[in-house]
Amino acid sequence: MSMEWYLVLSALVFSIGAGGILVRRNPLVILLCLELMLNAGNLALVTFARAHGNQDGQIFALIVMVVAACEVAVGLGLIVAIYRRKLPVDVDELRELQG
Amino acid sequence: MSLETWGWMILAFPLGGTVLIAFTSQILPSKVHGVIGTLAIALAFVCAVGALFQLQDLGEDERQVTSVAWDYANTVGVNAQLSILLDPLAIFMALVVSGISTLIHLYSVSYMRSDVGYTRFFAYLNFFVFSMLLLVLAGNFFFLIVGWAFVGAASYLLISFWFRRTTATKAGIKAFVINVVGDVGLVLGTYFIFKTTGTLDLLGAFDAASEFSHNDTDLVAGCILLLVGAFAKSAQVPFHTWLPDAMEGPTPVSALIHAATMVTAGVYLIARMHPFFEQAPTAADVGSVIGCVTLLIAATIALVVTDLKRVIAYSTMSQIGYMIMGVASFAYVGGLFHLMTHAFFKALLFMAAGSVISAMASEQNLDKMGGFKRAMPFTFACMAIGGLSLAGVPPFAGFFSKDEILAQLITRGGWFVVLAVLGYVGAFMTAIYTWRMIFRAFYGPPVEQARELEDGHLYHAPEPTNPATGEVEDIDVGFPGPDHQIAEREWTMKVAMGVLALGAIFAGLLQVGHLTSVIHDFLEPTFHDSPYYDELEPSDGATWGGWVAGTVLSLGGIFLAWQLWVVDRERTRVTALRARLAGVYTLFSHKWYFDEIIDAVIVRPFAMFGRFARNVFERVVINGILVGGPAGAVRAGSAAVRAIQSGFLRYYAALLLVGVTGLGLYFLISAS
Amino acid sequence: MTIHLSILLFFPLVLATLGALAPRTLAPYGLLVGALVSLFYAVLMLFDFDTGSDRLQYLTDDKWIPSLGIRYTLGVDGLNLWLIGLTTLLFAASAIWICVRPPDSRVKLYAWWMGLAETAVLGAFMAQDLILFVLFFDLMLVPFYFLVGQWGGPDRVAATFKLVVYTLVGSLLMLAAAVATGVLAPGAEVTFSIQRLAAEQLGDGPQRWIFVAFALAFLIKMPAFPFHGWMPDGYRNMPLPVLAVFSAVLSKVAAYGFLRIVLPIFPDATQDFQLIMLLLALASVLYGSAQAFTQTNARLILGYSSMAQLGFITLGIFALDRAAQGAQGALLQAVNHGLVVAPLFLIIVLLAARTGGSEDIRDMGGIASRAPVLAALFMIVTLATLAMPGSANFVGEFLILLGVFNSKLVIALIASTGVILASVYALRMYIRAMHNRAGPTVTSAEMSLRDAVVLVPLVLAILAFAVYPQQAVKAGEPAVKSVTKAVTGTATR
Amino acid sequence: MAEVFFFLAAIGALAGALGTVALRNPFYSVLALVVHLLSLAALFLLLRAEFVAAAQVIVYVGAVMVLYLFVVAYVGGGADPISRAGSPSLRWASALFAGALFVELTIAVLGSGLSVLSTEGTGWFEGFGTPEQIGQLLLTDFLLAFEVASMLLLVAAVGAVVLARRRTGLEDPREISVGDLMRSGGRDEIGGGEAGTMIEVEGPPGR
Repeated sequence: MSMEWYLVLSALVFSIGAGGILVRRNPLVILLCLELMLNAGNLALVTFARAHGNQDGQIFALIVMVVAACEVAVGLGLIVAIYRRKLPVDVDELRELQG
Repeated sequence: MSLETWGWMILAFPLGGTVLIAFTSQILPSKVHGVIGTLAIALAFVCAVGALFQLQDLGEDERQVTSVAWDYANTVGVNAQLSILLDPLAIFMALVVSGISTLIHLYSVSYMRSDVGYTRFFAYLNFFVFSMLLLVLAGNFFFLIVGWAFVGAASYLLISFWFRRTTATKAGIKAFVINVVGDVGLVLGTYFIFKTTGTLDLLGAFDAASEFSHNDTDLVAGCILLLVGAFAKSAQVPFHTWLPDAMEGPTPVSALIHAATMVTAGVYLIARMHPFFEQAPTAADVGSVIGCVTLLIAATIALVVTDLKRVIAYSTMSQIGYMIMGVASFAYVGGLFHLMTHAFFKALLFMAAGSVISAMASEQNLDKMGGFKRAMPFTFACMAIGGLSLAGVPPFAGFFSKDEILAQLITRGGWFVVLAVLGYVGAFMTAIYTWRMIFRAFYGPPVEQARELEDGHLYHAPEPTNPATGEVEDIDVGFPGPDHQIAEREWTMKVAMGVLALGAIFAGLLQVGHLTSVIHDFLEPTFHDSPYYDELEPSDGATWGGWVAGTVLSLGGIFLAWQLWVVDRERTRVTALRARLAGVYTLFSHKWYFDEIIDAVIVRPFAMFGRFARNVFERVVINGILVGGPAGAVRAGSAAVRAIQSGFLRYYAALLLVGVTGLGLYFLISAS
Repeated sequence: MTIHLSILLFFPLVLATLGALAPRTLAPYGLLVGALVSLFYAVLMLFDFDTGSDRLQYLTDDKWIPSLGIRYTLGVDGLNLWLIGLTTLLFAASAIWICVRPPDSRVKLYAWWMGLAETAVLGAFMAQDLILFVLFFDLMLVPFYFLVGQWGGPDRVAATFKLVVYTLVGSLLMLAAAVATGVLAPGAEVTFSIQRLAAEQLGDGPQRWIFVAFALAFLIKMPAFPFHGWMPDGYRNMPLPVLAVFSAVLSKVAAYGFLRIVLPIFPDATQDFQLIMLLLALASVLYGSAQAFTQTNARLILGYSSMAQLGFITLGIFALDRAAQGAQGALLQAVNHGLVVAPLFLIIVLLAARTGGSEDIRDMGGIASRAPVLAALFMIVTLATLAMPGSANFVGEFLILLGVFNSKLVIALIASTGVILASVYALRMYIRAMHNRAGPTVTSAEMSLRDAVVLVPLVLAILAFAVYPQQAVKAGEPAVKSVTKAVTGTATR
Repeated sequence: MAEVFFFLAAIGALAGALGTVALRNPFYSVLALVVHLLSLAALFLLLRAEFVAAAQVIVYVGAVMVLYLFVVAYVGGGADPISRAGSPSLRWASALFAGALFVELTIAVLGSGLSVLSTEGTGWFEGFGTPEQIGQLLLTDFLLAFEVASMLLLVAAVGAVVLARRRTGLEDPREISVGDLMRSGGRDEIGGGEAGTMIEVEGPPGR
């Protein structure tokens, strides 16, 4: 398979993730959509690594995974904290930053 | 000791006295401070005498010595150095100032005794003497200005010495501000002169005076500005309005500052700056005319004023008018001689007036006085001597000095003769108002206060009040003390008045027509470069004619006053006169409306401008447009930005996506 | 000994930080030690300084952001020597004041902000790199923003808002102008060194608009008419020890900025705009005096009087007379004004304490009766404020007016009325506060020892300066001459 | 052969992605994501990234997703309508922009003109993407990144613990909220009625 296919797939997944963030209100699902976008990035990185025959891209992908894991840990921690304070688990209700 | 050392010590003692009194004010008992103050000034007088002897030892050409202590602000072409100039004129003034001051300090030791601010009074008084001596000894324009302003400040402090009296503080600020106007005039005048001479050193500048052409525009402007300074300090029209108000100060202050010393600084200034004025006769003529106008206006007001101290104050103005007219017409000997004799008899008159006022329990209105002749014989004698001297009765001091001025004017010829004639008119009025005052206070039926004094005790008012407004006061700090009724009982007061009385009688003998010329010879080195100095020696005719005229006028004036206020007990003639000349009387008794005019022309418009600026301009332009504009813009901007901050997370994400898409589009387009 | 300017610069901040880490009661003493050591160091410098030279001394010059040509350059010459001394002195006085009268809340933070403020002001005075100057100039705003916002009076929100908006507008203009100056300079590589920029001048066109940007920033900071809109609110709401240094020192940074940056780097524009600047300064003098004459809030009287005094300083700077008398006077007057206005603000605290908290002169009166020492100190400071001959302020004013007199006669004559007005408003305030009948809520009491610890040294400094200003004018003369010469382009006497 | 695997995996990945976004129940969304991640792991294998694929399976599917499942179970996320309350225009706009983004990215990739893209990649050497190779790189060239990443993990772990731990001594659970003060009323019913099973035991004091 030529590399273009992988990249188009990656773009498609990225767009789906981005669209998902916009339409979902549950913070959990938003986090999932973020995962989608990160993974799309990962796919592109690994693809380029393969295309250039250089493993640096793979390392990059691994680091992205680590960051994603951190993000998940903190994000889920926040969700739990929100839940414990009996606040609604809904991003549209959490609008304290309103100016 | 050398001349310079004596010179610096003249300054050092009063300054040291001030500092010593200030720093021991909480430690030593207050009585000691009177002694310290008096001693400090007495020592300054001794030093002035020492300097006099040293100066006379020098050759006649060398009697102008400048001594520099340190560079004060010697930079960018401005050589402001702390220096003193010791020459006959400076020593002459230093002798008069320190001598009279010593006596007035002595008088104050008793007069102010019961005042809570006794210590403060002597600190101020010493500071004043220091300032005045700095003024007359300064060898540099810069320090001349410093001394000039210091005396103004000291005068302010002493006028509002009873600082809880609103009348006193108002008079104080008025005096100070008008004096600052004079300071500014002096500074600007200095600029004009400095522009050409390039040095602030007095002797250096005098040498460079010849660089000016005759009636050079710069020089005339500079000299007129100097005159503004002199007028403000010497209470000449139209800068005179502060002097009558300054009578709010304690009487010794009026005697010292507002009669004998500070107000004569203008005369000193013109005499000191004679090389410039002789080069700019136009400016000098302005001075002569203003002096003449002042002497007439002040005399007319003095004719109708009923406040004892103000009569003397207007008389001071009038007499200084003579001096200014004299020195500005280059009659230096006459002007300075009159300055000296005036210091004696005017200080004496004030002291005597102070004695009367204390007997009256601070009441100053002539209408309420009368018959003090028997109650206070010593005071009456002093007042009479002062009055005779002031009126110009021979052989008292004032007679010779006034005549010297007028005779020199006549000798100068031209329109100066007119000035001299007006001067004689003024002399006639002087005799009338002086003796009107004396007759009203000392003759006639004794008032209650006088009777009590005759019985041997002092009159006390039921409660202390402000004599000007009648407000009730207490006797704490900021108001006069409880026993302000010394009358003439203390020996210190008698000594002070006695010495001055001797001066008022005999000082005239120093310079009598062609018989003696002590003053003339002594001052010669200062005026060695003046062509007028010897030229204006009065001719025989002017001298003798003047003597006759002076005698007749003064005796006539006294006789008239006698007729009006003593012989005519019911004062019907005075009342009739007042009714017939109602317009003139109103003009005089309102002091020619100077206060009202200045208020309407300067003070009110400025205050209105200030209020307009505060209430309208500040609110509309500054706060409305200049603050409101940017602030409004920021507010509107922030409102717009805030509207975007909806708090919807997904909304932000959408914006982000829009941005990313837009950026991508941009790059795609720009790449293709 | 060698004097390191970086030590002088950062010592107050470091010590204030240490103080902030210490227990609450010790916090102000950290600031105090920092300020006193800086003062001591600055005094050493005053003595060590070579007054004959117009070159920078104690130069510290290091790479900072080499790719942008920005250097960390500090230096002292006649222009800033005495201003640095003034800054350290007043901050030391303010630090003592904070020690003896600590604020009610958050002492540590308060002291720390003051330490930062001192470092920022010193930095602005010492910086010899344009960007470094701009940085410190803007940094000055930060501590005062918090000091007003947290410890200020009732209207502090509006006050900080105006203060920040106004000064930021000026600062941003200045930043843009500074960058433009460095980039547009004709030299081969980009440099922001003030010395080098003065040597390689811009063309006439850019000079003009850059001049306007700088001048606007400085005029706002001063403040000068009509850019003083932030001043009344700011002055009314600032805590007084803060206001003392703010009014005394920060406005001088602006005046100093004209001398250090505008005159040498933009000489052509300076000449073009001379008349406008003089007229603005004249308007400041007259308008400030008129306002000071009618206000009744003591702070505002001082605020507007400062405006008038700053007007005089600006007059001197732009007199541009050949002998540099105006600029010399302006420099001296900058130090003098700082020296007198700071004690006046502290005196207001004492007055307010005696009137039951009011700072309105209508509520005062008769305070002198039981407080002779306070009255005497106040009197001395008042007389110095109105530039009484014999005070160093008069020397400054004398030189300023002489300079203007020699270049623009009419303006000097009009400006001299400002001297008269000064005597009116200064004495009015003194009399209404100390003299006359006592107000209903007034209790007259002598100054306490802890107040004297602050006030007496300041008054002694005023007196010492009055007796011997020669030292200051001597140090400033070479630098001032070379600055003025850059504009007038003619040899000085 | 590789084509077949690619399409299988690609379809899996797309289906997983769409499922994640479209399924209403978060629980199913998580499961869909698991499918997606596994498919990606297969793609990684096709791209000769053995170690990354393994990490994907173990770390993502094995650990992260389990964490998600726990949280979903804990929070009890009921069926969550897709933008029910939100405006439909936002949904359409988001779809539009997502599509636009896809188009742009595709154009960018295809139009980039990189010749390598149309090939199956450059030649690869023996051991490309093996744990050995990756490990060597991580401990030599990318040591700093490796350490920083581990540090980041530690911080995140601590942060998560702090965030999620029970707070005691906090009188008002909503004290952190400034917005509450500005919004008056309507606060009580939120989260008041329904509650997870576990929190009831340790509910904040005063509730």
